[in-house]
Amino acid sequence: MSISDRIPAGTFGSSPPRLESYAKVTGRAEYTHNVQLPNMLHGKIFRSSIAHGRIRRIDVTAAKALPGVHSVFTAADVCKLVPNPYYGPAFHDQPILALDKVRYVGEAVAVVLADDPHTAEQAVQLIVADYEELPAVFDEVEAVTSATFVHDELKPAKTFADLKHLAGRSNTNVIVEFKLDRGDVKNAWAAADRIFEHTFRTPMVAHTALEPLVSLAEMNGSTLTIHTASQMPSFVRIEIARLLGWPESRIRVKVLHLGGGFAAKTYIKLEAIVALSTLLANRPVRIAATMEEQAYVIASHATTCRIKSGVNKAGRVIARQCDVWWNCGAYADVGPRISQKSGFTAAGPYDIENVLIRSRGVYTNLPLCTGRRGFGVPNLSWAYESHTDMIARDLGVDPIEFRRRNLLREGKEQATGTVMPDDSIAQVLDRLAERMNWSAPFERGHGVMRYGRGVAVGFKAVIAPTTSVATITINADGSCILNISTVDMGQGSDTVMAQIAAEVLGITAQSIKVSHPDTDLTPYDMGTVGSRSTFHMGNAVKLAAEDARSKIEALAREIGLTKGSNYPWSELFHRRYGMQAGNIVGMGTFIPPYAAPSSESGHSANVTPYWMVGGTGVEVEVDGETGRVRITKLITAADCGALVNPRIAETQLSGAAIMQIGYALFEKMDFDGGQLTNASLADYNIPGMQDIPLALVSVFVEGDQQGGPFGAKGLGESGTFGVAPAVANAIHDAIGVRLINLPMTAESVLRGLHKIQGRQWGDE
Amino acid sequence: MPDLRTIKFRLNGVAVAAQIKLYHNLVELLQQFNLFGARESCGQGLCGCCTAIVAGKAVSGCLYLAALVDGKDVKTIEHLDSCGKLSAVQEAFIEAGAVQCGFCTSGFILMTEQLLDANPNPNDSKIREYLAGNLCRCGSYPEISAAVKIAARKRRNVPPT
Amino acid sequence: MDISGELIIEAPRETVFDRLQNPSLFVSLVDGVRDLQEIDATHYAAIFETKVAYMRFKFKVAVEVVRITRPHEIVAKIEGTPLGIVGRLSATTVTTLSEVAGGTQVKYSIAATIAGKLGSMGQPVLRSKAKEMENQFARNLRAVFEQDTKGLVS
Amino acid sequence: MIPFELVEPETLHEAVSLLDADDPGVRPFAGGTALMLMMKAGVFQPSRLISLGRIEERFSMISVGARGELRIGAMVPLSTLEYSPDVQSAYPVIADTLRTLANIRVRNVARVGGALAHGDPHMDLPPVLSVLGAKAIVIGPGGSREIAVEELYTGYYTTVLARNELIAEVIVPAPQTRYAAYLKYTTRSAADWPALGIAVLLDSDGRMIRDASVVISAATERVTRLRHTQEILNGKAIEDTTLHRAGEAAVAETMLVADARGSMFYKQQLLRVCIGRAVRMALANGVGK
Repeated sequence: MSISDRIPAGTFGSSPPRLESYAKVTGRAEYTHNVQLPNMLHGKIFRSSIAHGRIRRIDVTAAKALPGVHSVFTAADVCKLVPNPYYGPAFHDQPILALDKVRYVGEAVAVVLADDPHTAEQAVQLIVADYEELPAVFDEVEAVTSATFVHDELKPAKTFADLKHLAGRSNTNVIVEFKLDRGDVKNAWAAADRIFEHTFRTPMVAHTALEPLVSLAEMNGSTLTIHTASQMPSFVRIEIARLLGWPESRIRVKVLHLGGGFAAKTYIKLEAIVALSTLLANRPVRIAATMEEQAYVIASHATTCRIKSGVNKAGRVIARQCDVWWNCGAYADVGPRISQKSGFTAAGPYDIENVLIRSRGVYTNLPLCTGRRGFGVPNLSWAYESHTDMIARDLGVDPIEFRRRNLLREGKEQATGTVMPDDSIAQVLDRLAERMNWSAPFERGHGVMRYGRGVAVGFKAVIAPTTSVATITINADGSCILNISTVDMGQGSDTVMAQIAAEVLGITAQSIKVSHPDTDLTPYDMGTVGSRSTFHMGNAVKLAAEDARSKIEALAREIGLTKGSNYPWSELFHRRYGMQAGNIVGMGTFIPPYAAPSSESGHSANVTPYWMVGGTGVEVEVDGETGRVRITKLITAADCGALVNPRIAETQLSGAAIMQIGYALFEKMDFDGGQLTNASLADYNIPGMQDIPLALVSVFVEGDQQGGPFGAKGLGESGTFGVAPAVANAIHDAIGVRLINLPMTAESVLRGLHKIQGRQWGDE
Repeated sequence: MPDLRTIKFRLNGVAVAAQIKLYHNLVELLQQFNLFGARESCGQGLCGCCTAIVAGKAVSGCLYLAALVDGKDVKTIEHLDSCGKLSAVQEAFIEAGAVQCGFCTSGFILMTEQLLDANPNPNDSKIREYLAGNLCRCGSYPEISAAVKIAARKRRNVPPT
Repeated sequence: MDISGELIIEAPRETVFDRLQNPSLFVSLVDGVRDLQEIDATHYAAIFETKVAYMRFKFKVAVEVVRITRPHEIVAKIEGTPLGIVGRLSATTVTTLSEVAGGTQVKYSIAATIAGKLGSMGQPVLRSKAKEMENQFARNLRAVFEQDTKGLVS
Repeated sequence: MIPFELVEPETLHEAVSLLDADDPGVRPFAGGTALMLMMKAGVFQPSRLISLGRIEERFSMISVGARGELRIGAMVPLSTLEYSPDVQSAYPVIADTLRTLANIRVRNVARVGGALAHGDPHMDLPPVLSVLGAKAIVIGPGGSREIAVEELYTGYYTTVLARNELIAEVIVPAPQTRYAAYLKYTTRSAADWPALGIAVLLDSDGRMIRDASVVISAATERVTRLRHTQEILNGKAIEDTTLHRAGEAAVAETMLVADARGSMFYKQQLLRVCIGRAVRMALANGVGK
């Protein structure tokens, strides 16, 4: 480490092992799951067993009387400290503990604190709640016209200009409606040669991060410290401070490694309950959800998406209308943002002159929802890429050829009016076609086993505008600490950020220590979500490292060194301060340019700092007698910008695809009258080793991302866009069955086969 | 209290004693010793995050009563590098990039150690069959398969291909 | 889960109806129901406890008599909150009585859903349990009227 | 979990004496994997668990008896059974079944006796041991009795075993030169519980089917022998029409249970198709030693 001209460490673009590899393979990596606080109590939550009702009475007497129980709290206790106990990122609609009403099965109603979790659990079973049951609404389309209202009025957070007008609106379940109008769809229908219309549905799904949600809190002097498995330490601090009416500085949020996130650990989950429990009990408290409870805390949207397209004689889509209903569950959480941001791309990665999009977030009496590795895009790509294939096959045009005719190419305006800056969509499709050997004949089989192949591409706007701040501290011995609030939840951000800083400073990534997020020490970051970190925090880190570098150079000048002097950094400090003393702190803040879409037309000249483009090609084997589908080959191609760490990038693409295999084939939260019936991994299956194809390939479309740090960008979700529709397209290719609802279970395939063969299916 | 019990067992090679409640499972027992490498996730013995080795065999710690390790030999992921050096399997997991969030990693590594003890050179189908009972939500399965093969070569002293 | 069945009781329809609309008698016919409390004329609460093999399921049950059409139909809604587990048992029972040669035909159908933690394990288990309970109910009901008859004779 | 008592008797007879015919809260605990799940779910709250881990060593042994029969102690872990040379050579269908039964950690802990006594119809071993004609030796306070494995089950989680009886040993008749297979069909993830399990055992000269034994599980409330299906298969040529007819017969004679893994109609389709597949699989597996 010297001050001379940068020694190219060659760190950027190489694949050093993750910084925390050693800790993880020895079982010693630090997770919030492991945190034990002295004298702590264990909290367990009593949850609503009805979908919708007014709380008449909660009897906690027996629970309180159980030996080992310290206390039991309900909303009445919470209100003593927080008179208006509602929180949420876009709407302040979710109470810390259910107040007056419960709105879904599993909602937190009371919390028991005890010496050990077993006692707390036992006490929870002694609580009796008496409700006046109300009618409930579960379906996102029905909820729009239902006379049952989940909330009495809408309560948008005052911080968002675009939501302000919704305040106080009542007699509606529609939280927000994003509208986009481009061209003139109505007239275009008349000009179309063919019109296609289909409705697609996706079920509510679970994240099932293997480290279930866990939060702890303790008072240290006048500071409330919250240890939490969260992707958003800065948000947690701001929101808890707001609830308590405290300055941000009195809330300290610490995050260790996360055992998976996938968006489940965003905004406020257990943090508000654990914070209030700690304050009310005056003892440190730990609340850990079980895998089962996790499904009651957060799920991911069910959607209905109706798409109508007009196609001209040349096989060009000239008009498209998309109606999307997002089942947000009982509380808005980030649903309004998903309805909007994903709404931008609901018409797919195509160059369509006339587009009309209506994307509505809707309240229902189901668990609240957030994105799941893709911020809603997989829900939409399921629709538009199935629809696109259906049109192509109906027109007798090869599905790849049909897409090529219609793709959104470099320089063309996307539906919002934002110009597509490059040709990455076409490149992704080309690479898929190439790796699928698409032009070669394909054997579909004649016997029981049939074979098919399919592709799908999708794209996504990043959540914007958002801010990241980084500092980098150079110690007097020349060692280096990167302070960021980006959370490493398995995506490898610690390593990638160290690589970016190392590239600037001319040192190795391994020589940089990346601190865990700690809001007392690490600066603000919007959150580790939506594949934003490499671009946003990466830029902040680059700026911070450049700042540190220029300060080192200034220090060198100050002590009279000439440019090109090759002194170790430690020597600079020693000369300046007479001993091993002092620090250099570099700082960087990044917020990309962004223009908010018009609330009238949905138009914006710059709706996203960058696009994420990804596609999937699959080959499947379909058992014509049982309907069972096996994916035999899966190719993911994505626009990856300049690769910081190719190995991590590859794992991100394949990992995203593997999660979507479950989404495509069997993942679904089953509800019966609002009751979740498969809240455990025995009943809610996720993909295991035997479910993934041996042929699993990731293909990078590389190129410098404009504005990205050294041309880098995020890619954690790009592998999710194409899997489900590609599988649907391949199933159709194999046996002619078109599925429009996820998941594509063996039974639904066989039922479809019976249908096209004109055979009776049971009593249907 | 009748549900309290003192047990004695060997933990990572050392004779230890612990006071437990009868309903404690093995994961809760290990936490008393500040061992967090085995972690309860699904709570149903399906994901393998809580894997520990009891009497030489892999078990799901979340389904194993702590009281029943009395007198037995228990090993956890933390014993693998007790000599200060990573095992071949641990090295292979790093080399193959088979670690993402890491929550499932201890389980996969312990299962791989067992697999290679029984079958020093497993093919893809044997690897998949053996590790089918461990789940990785990050989807590191391809890298984990690769790691098993690298580890198998390392253990047999076959140079990497 | 739908359960239905029928049986013939050797008694006049009015008599059978009177018997069946008496909640405490009705409850006594269902194995495992205890602590019946009358809240008002159409609402009742009770504890329902049942065992399948060595597993115990315990519910706090609220019964609402939705409709009584004398002398041929009783519709009741039953909501059971399992004590200890998030989940719910809901059932609607329709009992119809018609006059047939030799007595009264009692037809009943129960549409029940079980959810929550019980769902996965509970659904099939309680389905087979329900069948067992149904048989028991029919036996108990017959026994009541047989006793009546005996009572009359003696 | 609420507190309970744990006792660890050193003999099987002592274990039997500690059981309680009247108290469902007293349960024997062999490997305990299934019971732990029930306890964690809150559907089983034990008052006393009788751990069988310390009973006589002989109940953890596998041996071959005088008439060539396989004798499996009830406390033999499933993985020991899986890797037993006697099983692998003479009863490959048992070893094959075990390879995909739950997962290796469960197989290391779960015991043969527990796997039979639990009574969950989704389990793989009961149908396989049923077609093989295995018997359970059951010990109770009044002595021992012999029960055919297929006669053990009366419904979901319910068996003919009294609360104070324990399975001590399982006896599988001497291997015959017959064809056997267990077809486990999962409809969601590969590691899911089966939607349908079919165990078949049959004899054949390569042309005709003889002495077919067909037992199904998972889709039914309990392990169920398909007698009419067996009749359809017996004495018929191995050809598609026979297998189709057998599939139809199977559907006609079985009451299938719908669940999250498939509707009743779907499971009927599965059964219709899989009977033939199981027969073909048995023939392809060849005969044991």
